[in-house]
Amino acid sequence: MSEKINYRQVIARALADAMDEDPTVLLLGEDVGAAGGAFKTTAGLFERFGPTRVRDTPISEQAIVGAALGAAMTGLRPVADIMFADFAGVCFDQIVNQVAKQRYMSAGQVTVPLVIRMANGAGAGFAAQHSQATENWFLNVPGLKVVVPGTVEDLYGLLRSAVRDDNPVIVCEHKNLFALKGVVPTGDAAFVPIGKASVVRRGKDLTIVATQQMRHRAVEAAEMLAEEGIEATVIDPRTLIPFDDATVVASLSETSRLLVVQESPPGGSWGASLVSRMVTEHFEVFDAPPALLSADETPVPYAAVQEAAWLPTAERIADQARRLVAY
Amino acid sequence: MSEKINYRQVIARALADAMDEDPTVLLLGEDVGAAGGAFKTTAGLFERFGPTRVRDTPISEQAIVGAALGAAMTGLRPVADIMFADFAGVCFDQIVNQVAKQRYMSAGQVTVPLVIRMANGAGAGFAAQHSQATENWFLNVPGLKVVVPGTVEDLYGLLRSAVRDDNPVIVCEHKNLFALKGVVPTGDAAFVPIGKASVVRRGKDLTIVATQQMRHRAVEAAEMLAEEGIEATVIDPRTLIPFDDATVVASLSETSRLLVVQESPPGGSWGASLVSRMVTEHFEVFDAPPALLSADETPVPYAAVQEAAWLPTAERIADQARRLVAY
Amino acid sequence: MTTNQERLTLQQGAPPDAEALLASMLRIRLFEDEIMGLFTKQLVRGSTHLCQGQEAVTVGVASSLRDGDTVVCTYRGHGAVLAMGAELDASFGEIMGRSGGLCKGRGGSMHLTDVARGVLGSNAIVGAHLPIAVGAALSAQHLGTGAVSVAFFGDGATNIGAFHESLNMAGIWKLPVLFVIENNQYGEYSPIASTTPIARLADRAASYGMPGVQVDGNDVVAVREAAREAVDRATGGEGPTLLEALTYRHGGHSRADPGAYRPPGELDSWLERDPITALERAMRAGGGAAETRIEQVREAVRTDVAQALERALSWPEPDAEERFEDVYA
Amino acid sequence: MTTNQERLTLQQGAPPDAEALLASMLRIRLFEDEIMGLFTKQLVRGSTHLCQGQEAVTVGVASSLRDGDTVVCTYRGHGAVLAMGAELDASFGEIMGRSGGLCKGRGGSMHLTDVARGVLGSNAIVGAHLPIAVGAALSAQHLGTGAVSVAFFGDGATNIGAFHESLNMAGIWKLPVLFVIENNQYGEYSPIASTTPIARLADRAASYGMPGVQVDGNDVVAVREAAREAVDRATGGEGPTLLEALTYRHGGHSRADPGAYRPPGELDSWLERDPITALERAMRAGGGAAETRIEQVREAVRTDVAQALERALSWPEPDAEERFEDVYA
Ligand SMILES: Cc1ncc(C[n+]2csc(CCOP(=O)(O)OP(=O)(O)O)c2C)c(N)n1
Ligand SMILES: Cc1ncc(C[n+]2csc(CCOP(=O)(O)OP(=O)(O)O)c2C)c(N)n1
Ligand SMILES: [Mg+2]
Ligand SMILES: [Mg+2]
Repeated sequence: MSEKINYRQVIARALADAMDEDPTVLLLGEDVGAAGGAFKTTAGLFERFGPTRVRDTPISEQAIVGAALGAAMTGLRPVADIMFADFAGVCFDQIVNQVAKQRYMSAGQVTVPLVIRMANGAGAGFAAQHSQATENWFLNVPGLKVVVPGTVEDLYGLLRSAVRDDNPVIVCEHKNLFALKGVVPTGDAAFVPIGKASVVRRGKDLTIVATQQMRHRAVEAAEMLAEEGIEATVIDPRTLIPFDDATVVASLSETSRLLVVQESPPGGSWGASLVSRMVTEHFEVFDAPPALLSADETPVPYAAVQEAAWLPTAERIADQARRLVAY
Repeated sequence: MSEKINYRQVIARALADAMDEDPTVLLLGEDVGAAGGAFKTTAGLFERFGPTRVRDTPISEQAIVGAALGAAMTGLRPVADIMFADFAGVCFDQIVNQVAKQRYMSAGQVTVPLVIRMANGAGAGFAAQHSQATENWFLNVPGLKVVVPGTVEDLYGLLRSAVRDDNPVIVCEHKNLFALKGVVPTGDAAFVPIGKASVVRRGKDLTIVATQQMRHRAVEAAEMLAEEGIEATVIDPRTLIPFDDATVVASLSETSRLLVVQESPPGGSWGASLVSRMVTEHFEVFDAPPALLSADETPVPYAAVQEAAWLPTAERIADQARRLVAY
Repeated sequence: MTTNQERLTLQQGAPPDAEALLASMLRIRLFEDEIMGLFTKQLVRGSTHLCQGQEAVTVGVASSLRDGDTVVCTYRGHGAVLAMGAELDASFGEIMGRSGGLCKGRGGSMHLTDVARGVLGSNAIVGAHLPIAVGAALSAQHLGTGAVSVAFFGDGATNIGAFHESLNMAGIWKLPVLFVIENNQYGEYSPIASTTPIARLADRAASYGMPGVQVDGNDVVAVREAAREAVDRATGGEGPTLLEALTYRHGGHSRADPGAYRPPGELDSWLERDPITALERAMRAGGGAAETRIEQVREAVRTDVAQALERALSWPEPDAEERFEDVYA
Repeated sequence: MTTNQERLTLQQGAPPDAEALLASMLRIRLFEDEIMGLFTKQLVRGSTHLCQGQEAVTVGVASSLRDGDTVVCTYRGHGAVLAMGAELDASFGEIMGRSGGLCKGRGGSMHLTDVARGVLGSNAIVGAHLPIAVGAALSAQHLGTGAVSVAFFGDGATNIGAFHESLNMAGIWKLPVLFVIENNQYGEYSPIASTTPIARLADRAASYGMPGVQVDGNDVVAVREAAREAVDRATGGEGPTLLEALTYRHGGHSRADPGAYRPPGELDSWLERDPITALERAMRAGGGAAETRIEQVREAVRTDVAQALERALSWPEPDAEERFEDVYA
């Protein structure tokens, strides 16, 4: 399959391939079936796998996640879809107190091979309750894995790995990347290991770490910088839990300058957590203060100019990088 | 009132004083009334203020927080009690998507003078679902204030300030400090401003930042260190949002060594967020790598030896401090 | 359980204030038609959820309310907000993210709020505003204002936890709340029967010790009558009511959803029961130069909507720096 | 709605397996009595929630289940776990945080889990295990195992959102679930009537298109009969049942709660209806040297419990380093 496919369509492909591979894989969520998903990310699966493997649910996220958990504990590999990631709020107990802890509390008596899909992120005008980078809500909760694919290839590969994983994996699909195109390799080459970062671009002057939408803006910024003779390494961690620190450290040992870019406020974020780990464990590598470029400390505003300003832009990333290199 | 009172009893006193001061203050939560609270923290209020101002609710945290929000938007100053802080999971949407955002989304048309009380923290053998440092769950959500009083005086003073505040304030009452004793000053002197740290102890060699249970262990550690001639400053931020960075920076400019101690895993924590802000904004002050001493990256285990080992101890704080000073 | 047998409906003829009701419903209809156009012109960001066909529910309920009563509604709330009297231009402006919008452009289509008119907010999380409505009623009861709190929500919302907790709390405290189900037969794309094991949603009231009333949601008079009874119960200290209004959305769930999942003929049969046509039919049956009166109302509303849109389009975007305002008081 | 009029009860006499039922209930009673003692001796950390007086509910339901059926319960779940056959020593051990505990001491009193016996877990978040039970039933239906999924929960839990969402989902998908309300009349300290506007909780089943059955929860035979009907419905593809068992907890909510909030005489009247005494009375009425058989059972259980506790007390605490295990598979 070497034809191009977009970030939206590749989800259905990955799920179809996973369902072909394993009859215990089952999808559930609001309108994932007959309608093909609120974002059309499950289009065609209902027709192909039928109503028992692709289940339309009531508007009941606690029951969706909890039922998926119970099913995962008893022989199935459910993939639960909670649509907009912000809806993790209504089923937060199920995710952090139930899904994340059942195995630990039972001392390993139960296994939870569960995938929870959610569309995260800002930039598309969905306003304060439909635009959050909720991947940051799960960082303080051991027992979960969290992946944040930023390309078509990574989305396919990580979603396949997530379904095969015997642990709960939260898959954040960035709603502002649905039109992004790519080509998925065939066979096992298509699997992307959970917990492995990808070095998108190599440069000796500084290390920029960013995910999803920000990863693409970071690359844009790196290209602007290149024209000025500043060579940036761009790393996309792809997974937030467990985080691939090694790849970042390896790069820092060359560049000794770190710029983390994220589309959420700084408090309690993965970016702040990364900066903290790097300076507490690798202080010596730094020739300049690490930088964390975040979104504003406000809810996501609706107006176009305001949401645009709320998110870090390629220009601001480049500016921050220049200051860092000039330090 | 100069007689001693404990951390548990001072809550009812603060609430009673607030209710005397303002007739629009009303309490609601499970068993806060006739029973005087699951932790007996509202003992006597039902008898004194009656069932309409001290309301026993059904087991419905979404309705408790949401009703408190709606009441706050329409003329009351509700104090909602959700008992164990872990139950914030079942009403997380109400807290992060509703309470935190109503004012912003309406461009200031509504004001939310609301207090949400919860008993956080580990160490008392309540296991994985009743012991979390949930203050870390709210850090990435602008619109909330979060206070974490560690003494009787701070609990009284911050709770009074929280009730007077026109914003939503989450008050975390550490369930392992209930027996702690103290004396509450009278009058306005008793009010503790939200957003102001307290310097518990002054020393020139390093700065230890810790809250609640860990603050007391930090002081213990500081005393051990003093006997070895190491003088530590101990800062209790008391408020996590907004955080009093200035007090920490002022101390660092003398000590240039930072040790943050917390009783949660490091990912997405207030400690990691603080370390990140300090190094990105005040890199020059550091003569040694900042250190973050956290709890283990696991759910809270039940067995005594395991929970004890899970939490940072005074000994481990002192060891970490020694390494830092020796750096 | 109360039924609406004996209750006044359009069958008994158009009410004295028919023209006001007609104007209010038309105002919503034409407003939503314009929003659809603005969305396709990409002047509306994200998503938008329209309510053409459901106007009699919000207008009927709103016409039963008094000053001081409050309303919370959903992302499909333009109708409720306008029915409460929100300005057309400020509503257009908000949905287009303009400085003159109800929320200065910060909220958008799903978050129209107009506290001055009793609209505490429009919520984009299904069911999340029901507890807020309970809280507004708690204030009314505690402060003795006599105000009633209304929550509009959809059929699908009756399956989410917040619905259950809210009705139970309002029931046990006998709070003055009207829980109004705008049963338009579908969630996003799922027919309610595919997600809910009972047909009559009003019956869920029995779990909370409150009356459950089902009413023709396309009959503005029937809705108002049922709402008045509920308001009387609420103000009389008898507590909340669950009011199920049977209606239909003429358009899709959101954005450009063509509603292909709807069985052939279904839309047509509901178009025949269009709430606006129904009221006009009753007015005509009443004679009295109805035709001219109707045309005058239509003309006036058309002009208002057109001029309001023009004003809103002339407004600038808000200042980007304003995004930092109102996070805290 | 089904009622339990015609259903077999202890009135018709003790069942053939009376001794087994008696042993199972006594096992729970004596176990809980010991836990109370261990708690006051500070050998149990945090809190513990006992179920003396409620034994007929869990034993009655468990006795209607087959291999492969699964159970989830609450922090007040010692009875359910023991009724499913968990070892006494491993249960004691877990509650004391010993290495030999069901969960190696990592879970504690509120999280007893014994998957080998069908106990998927005990939950400390009210209502949170109901969706999990729905999921276990989904597996059973999807994989065609014929297994039934049981969720035990309290009266107060019927007011939380997860209850509503779980019953609705199980209802629409006709999943093989038994939702068993252990109605012991109180939440923590609040009488159910103070938090719930209806008296008969089983009636809430009507909102989900499933039968709601109320049964004497202190009559082990009546409970088993009602459970069997529900199991038959579930395995017959007819879907879930809401079973409300009326019972009472002899002790307080947790720890050292003296239960002072209970009206005088209430406890006594329930003690007269003690489920264990009730079964023994029926056995005696049946004659056949009942007295000796009862004494033999009592003696055997006493010995089992005493020896199990002794073993558990002899177990070491787990290794502190084990706390890092089982976070991930
Ligand atoms: C908690 C939550 N879950 C899911 C959604 C996505 N969603 C938006 S509208 C909708 C359908 C709601 O149906 P209904 O309650 O009948 O209201 P209607 O849109 O028909 O007016 C859904 C599922 C949401 N906004 N919030
Ligand atoms: C979500 C949640 N809210 C509150 C609590 C605290 N709590 C523990 S037991 C209990 C009472 C439960 O009453 P009921 O459901 O009747 O069960 P019972 O304890 O009587 O068996 C409460 C409120 C909790 N554990 N979880
Ligand atoms: Mg609908
Ligand atoms: Mg109970």
